[in-house]
Amino acid sequence: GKLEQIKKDGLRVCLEPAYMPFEITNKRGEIVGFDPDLAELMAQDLGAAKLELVSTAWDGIIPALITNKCDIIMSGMTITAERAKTVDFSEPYMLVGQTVLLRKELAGKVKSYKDLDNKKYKIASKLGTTGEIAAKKHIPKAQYFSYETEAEGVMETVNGRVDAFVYDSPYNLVANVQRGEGRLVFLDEPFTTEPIGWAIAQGDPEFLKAINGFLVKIKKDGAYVKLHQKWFKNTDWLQDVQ
Amino acid sequence: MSLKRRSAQWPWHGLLVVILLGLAIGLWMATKQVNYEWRWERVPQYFAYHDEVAQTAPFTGRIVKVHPDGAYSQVEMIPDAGGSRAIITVETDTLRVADGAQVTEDQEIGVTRHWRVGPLTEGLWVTIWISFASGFIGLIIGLVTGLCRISKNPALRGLAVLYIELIRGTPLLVQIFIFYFFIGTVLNLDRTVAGIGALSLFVGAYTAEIIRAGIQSIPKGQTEAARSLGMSTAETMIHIVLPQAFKRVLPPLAGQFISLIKDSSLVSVIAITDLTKSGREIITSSFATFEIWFTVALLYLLITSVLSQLLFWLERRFARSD
Amino acid sequence: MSLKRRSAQWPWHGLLVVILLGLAIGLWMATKQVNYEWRWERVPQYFAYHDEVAQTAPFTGRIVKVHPDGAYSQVEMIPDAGGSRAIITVETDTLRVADGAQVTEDQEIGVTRHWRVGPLTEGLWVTIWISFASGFIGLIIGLVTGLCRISKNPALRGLAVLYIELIRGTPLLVQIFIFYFFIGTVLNLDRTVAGIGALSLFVGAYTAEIIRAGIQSIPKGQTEAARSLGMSTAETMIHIVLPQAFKRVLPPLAGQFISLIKDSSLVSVIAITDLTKSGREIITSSFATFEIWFTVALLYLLITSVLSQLLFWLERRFARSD
Amino acid sequence: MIEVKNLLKIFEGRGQVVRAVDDVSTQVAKGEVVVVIGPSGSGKSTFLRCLNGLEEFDDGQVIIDGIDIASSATNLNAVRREVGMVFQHFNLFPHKTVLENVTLAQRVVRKRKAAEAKDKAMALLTKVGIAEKANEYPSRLSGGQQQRVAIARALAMDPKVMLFDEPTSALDPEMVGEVLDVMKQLAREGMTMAVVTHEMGFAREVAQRVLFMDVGKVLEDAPPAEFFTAPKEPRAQAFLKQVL
Amino acid sequence: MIEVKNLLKIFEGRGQVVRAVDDVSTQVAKGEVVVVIGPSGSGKSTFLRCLNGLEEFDDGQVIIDGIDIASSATNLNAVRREVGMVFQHFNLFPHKTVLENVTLAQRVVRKRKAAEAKDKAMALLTKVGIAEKANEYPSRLSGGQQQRVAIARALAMDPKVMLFDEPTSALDPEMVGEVLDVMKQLAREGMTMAVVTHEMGFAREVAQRVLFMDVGKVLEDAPPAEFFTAPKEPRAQAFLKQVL
Ligand SMILES: Nc1ncnc2c1ncn2[C@@H]1O[C@H](COP(=O)(O)OP(=O)(O)OP(=O)(O)O)[C@@H](O)[C@H]1O
Ligand SMILES: Nc1ncnc2c1ncn2[C@@H]1O[C@H](COP(=O)(O)OP(=O)(O)OP(=O)(O)O)[C@@H](O)[C@H]1O
Ligand SMILES: [Mg+2]
Ligand SMILES: [Mg+2]
Repeated sequence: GKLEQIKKDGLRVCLEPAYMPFEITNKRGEIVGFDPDLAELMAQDLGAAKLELVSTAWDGIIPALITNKCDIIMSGMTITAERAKTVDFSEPYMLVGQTVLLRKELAGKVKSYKDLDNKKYKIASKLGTTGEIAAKKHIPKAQYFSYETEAEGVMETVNGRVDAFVYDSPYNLVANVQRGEGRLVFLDEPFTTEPIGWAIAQGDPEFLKAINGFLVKIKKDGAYVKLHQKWFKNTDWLQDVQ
Repeated sequence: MSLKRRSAQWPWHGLLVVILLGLAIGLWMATKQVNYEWRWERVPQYFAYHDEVAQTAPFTGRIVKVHPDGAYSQVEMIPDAGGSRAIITVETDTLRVADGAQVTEDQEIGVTRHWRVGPLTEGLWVTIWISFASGFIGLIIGLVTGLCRISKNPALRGLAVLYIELIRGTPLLVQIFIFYFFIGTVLNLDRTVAGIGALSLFVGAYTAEIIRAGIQSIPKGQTEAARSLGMSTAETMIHIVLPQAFKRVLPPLAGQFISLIKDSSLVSVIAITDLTKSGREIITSSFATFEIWFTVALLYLLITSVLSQLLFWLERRFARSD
Repeated sequence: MSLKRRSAQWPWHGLLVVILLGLAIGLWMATKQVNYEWRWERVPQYFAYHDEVAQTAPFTGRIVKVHPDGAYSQVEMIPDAGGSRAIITVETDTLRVADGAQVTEDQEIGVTRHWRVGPLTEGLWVTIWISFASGFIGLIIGLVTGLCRISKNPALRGLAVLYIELIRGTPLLVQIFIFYFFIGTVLNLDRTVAGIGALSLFVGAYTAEIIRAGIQSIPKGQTEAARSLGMSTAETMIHIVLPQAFKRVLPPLAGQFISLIKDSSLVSVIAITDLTKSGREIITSSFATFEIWFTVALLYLLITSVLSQLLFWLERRFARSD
Repeated sequence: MIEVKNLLKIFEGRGQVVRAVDDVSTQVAKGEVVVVIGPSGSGKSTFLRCLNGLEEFDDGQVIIDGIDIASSATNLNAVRREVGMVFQHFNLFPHKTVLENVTLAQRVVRKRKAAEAKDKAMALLTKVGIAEKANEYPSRLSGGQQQRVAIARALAMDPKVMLFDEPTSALDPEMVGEVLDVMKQLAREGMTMAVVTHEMGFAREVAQRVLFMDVGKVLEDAPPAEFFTAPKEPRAQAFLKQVL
Repeated sequence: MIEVKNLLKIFEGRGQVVRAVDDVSTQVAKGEVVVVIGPSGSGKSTFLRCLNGLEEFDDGQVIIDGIDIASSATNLNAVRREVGMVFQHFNLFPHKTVLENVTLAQRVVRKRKAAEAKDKAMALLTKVGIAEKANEYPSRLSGGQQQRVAIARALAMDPKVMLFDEPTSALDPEMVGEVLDVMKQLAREGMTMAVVTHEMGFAREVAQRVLFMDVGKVLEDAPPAEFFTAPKEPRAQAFLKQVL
């Protein structure tokens, strides 16, 4: 089974390092973040020979899992029913919500995501993310544009060519600090709750059980809290990244 | 052996068929081996789907009569507040009211169904029209630049060389990026305009080189004959050189245009939803990765083969004077 | 006027310089207008950075003596448990121990600093080597396919045409995708191998057409002269046609190769981090969007201009026999 | 009609300098036929091309019908339409039919009406004996036929002078005659002509003067009777021995 | 040496069928020089090209030195090296020096050692009077020089028969002589030759027989003295009137 193979050959984790602070490349080109740290722990827990972080473009991440190019996706992936038809998800290891970064001229005029639900507004998110799904679902009347990376969406909002950028709160927090001060308004109240989970190929209950067990274990022994502190409550890691 | 023997060709054609069959079977086996559940039935809906539009009562009132009329029914209503009657058409099998029923404003009476184009069709359309628009503008840019490139004026020549080298030396992705986020922001360009602009500039540089080569491939004797008849440089270009060059540049231009169709997918970086991007959007929601990619590839193949056919036809037309 | 007058060229060159300056100023103004904070100082570290490696005690023991030696210091240690001494070299300004100090195993004694290549340099390297590898293999594929394309055997010709049309008609992205996830899975290929394979197949189809055109551009008289001397078809190809064709296909081949360098960025979809991908990764972490894109464009421009120079030099060498 | 004074044309390239036309002075009177002969590379073509400004020359003067083509005030295109030129390789426009070849410049340069140009063209094609091919493309014609079309094309501009650069040397032997016949007829009609040719028979029969060129210089300038029987220059003697 | 029986060669294309060589039978004895003349398009080149298998023919037999080249057992490459061919446009290999042009086939086809091939090449280049250009590229040579190299290249294979297809018609008149001189010398040395040419002087002086072709058929086959003074066929008479 998969577990034996991981013990023998190591754990291969697919992720796209473009999702702060879940996974990101640092100055040296190494992949760091919440997920890589969890992957490290998981590899130890599963007794893997080694850990390999495979940086995969988002387009290729599901095929890579299906065709056994990696054992697990740990890339801040939101659990949706549609996706669950193709892959098996672990129990959610985190909940995030969508928030809005607003062009500063709209400060006061738009107080919540609901005010954006109007034909005259242009909103943006990243291609293929739950930000996109949420934007289309909860703000259906606004004109929607999807960008390849978050950075472009944020930049467009700063330049005032779209009115709002809809994305996960952890990312928007950092983006607002980095690019937004004085140019953006951060509506930090999440308007959705999305479970984030790890994905594995279908049909391996044993492996699924093992990773769920791992999740329970780290939540109990405090390792999870420690990492959560490091990546979500602190910004020390930004030094290493920029 | 020098005697011509009409050796039978069909064994070779047979072999070709066998090889192709072998490849097809190999591919099919491969799909079996990959642990993937094929759901082709999901694909058609992305081309066109049956949309249901709810038909609601325009006012609070009473149903006077339902006139069934085959698949559709006309529902005749009269407002409680008085005024003129209204007729609402719905599909008979979705009818939710009967004669004499009392309905309130916005109450659903039934639905009508319409065919809507799906995202793949829309993406295909965007790809085609963006490619054609930028192909056309790029042709003009290329023509002008190509002429500048061989002009005797060093300023024109220098600018043309610089433009061509700059464009050919950098990735299109970066060009679209800079064009939109930079020049586009300054000039306040719409994203479609910026996308077409960047693609035109890109394809223009390649076209310029093709046109330059085409012009230079026309024998010098042609220009000399025209000049010796008293034609000016411009007249010589228009009447003698360009028409002949056109025939020669047609195949490389067509190749370039086919490339453009595929390269145009990079405009997705500035949030234009072309064929590739709609494919990707569908994949991220449905995860029907391989089905969609195969479909997208087939659609591209379709456009490019239609173009190849067109080129073939054009070339045959032009061969008249050979 | 038909008398040759060496009209002064420098006013035109002057004009060219003025226009370029104007463009540069325009661009600079544009950057001002875009609401963007430039942080160029962040870029160099992505090429190379100074890495600190902590030097730790190999065992629990005592520092016998620190020998300062300019920027570095040699720390001499003796183990408590007995055994031979050890010498550890650290940077003097980071020295954390003094003569006679007691240290435990793995305690940090100081650091050494090394220059490391950063992600941009690594990406550049991946781009270059993947392009060269697949360019080379593609050339071989193209040569074989090009020869099949003009062969008299219908099976070979049919296969060649099919391969060329299929590859040229579909987007490279889809090809890489299918090659890696399908064929790669079945044959259990490494991702680099699959990436190079897909790129080779891609560029091979274009190369085949270039080589076919090159061979067909060699006058028939050359083949006839060689055949009438008693050379076989193969000998004629090798000694007469291909060497002459090579000279003619060099420019389009170089153009194709330059395209390949840029197209190779699509391998990022199968988890190969090339120049474009590293650029994008850096952008997501550093937010230095424009700085990085400009740098990446410049790097591509650098590779392609070096190649153009090389082509120019090669062409001059081959012009010897004209 | 044509006056050439101290014409100098230098080609530079690949590190070598060729004085293709080296201080040539001569003149061609109205109605005169001058034949230029000389070994390959002696500058005959270059000399002829200087006469209608197809080559920019480095020094000297060329005066056509009173107009100095070296002067910066001269509109070269206007001069060129007065000077017809026929090339060794015909240079017909392959994308146009025979008729279009002959009418195109009339309409573009002389601004003639379509009907007028066509009438003129058909008259000339009849004259050179090729009217029945008017709607063919040049590629369907034999070399001799193509060259006759080229002559008709040049004549259609009503030139005052005709220049011929080896008009028969790319032709099969049986076709040489038909082209020479057309040229002889032109000469009889009083056309001013400068002809570069290797056809000594033509020179003897038609030319008023023969110019012998070598390494860019005109070495002899004599009536054909004199030139062919008693050339003065040793180089001309050697050349005639080779060719005859 | 060469025997041709009922040779038939048909070209099909663009909807028209051309019988380029139409039931030709003839033979060339060892040491004989045969000149083929005829109007353009009469099938002279095609006939010559059938002799060394450069064209696949549709019917008939060509027997070279006892070997039937139409037989499927024949190795055409082996036959071809016994039959030298010289083309109208020289077809030298532009990427090789003159010396390499002459040595290449010796080494590739005859498998000679470099030194041997070079000695042979230099001897032949000396014979055709062009040894001093051995290390030049063909593009630097005049037409006459190129054609002489082409002859040396063919001779280097020690052919038993030499075929010439209008070897002088792409040359400037002054260069015709030098090429014809080489060919005359070859004939004197006893080489079997079939020559398509428009040089009637050469035919008169060297040929044992003249073949006159028209529309693919050999209409006359006579010694030159007879052919030039009293051609029997009206078409031959008309042709000679045009050309002489
Ligand atoms: N465009 C050119 N560039 C450089 N040199 C040239 C050019 N055209 C001609 N020449 C040189 O000028 C000289 C005269 O050439 P020209 O063509 O006028 O001779 P020609 O007498 O017409 O010879 P031919 O009988 O071969 O046509 C030659 O040495 C030739 O190499
Ligand atoms: N490859 C070909 N395809 C079709 N027709 C051809 C081909 N080669 C020659 N022909 C035709 O065959 C006939 C004989 O041609 P060939 O070249 O043998 O004549 P020729 O006597 O050598 O003429 P020339 O004196 O012009 O060289 C011509 O009508 C020609 O159009
Ligand atoms: Mg000339
Ligand atoms: Mg011939």
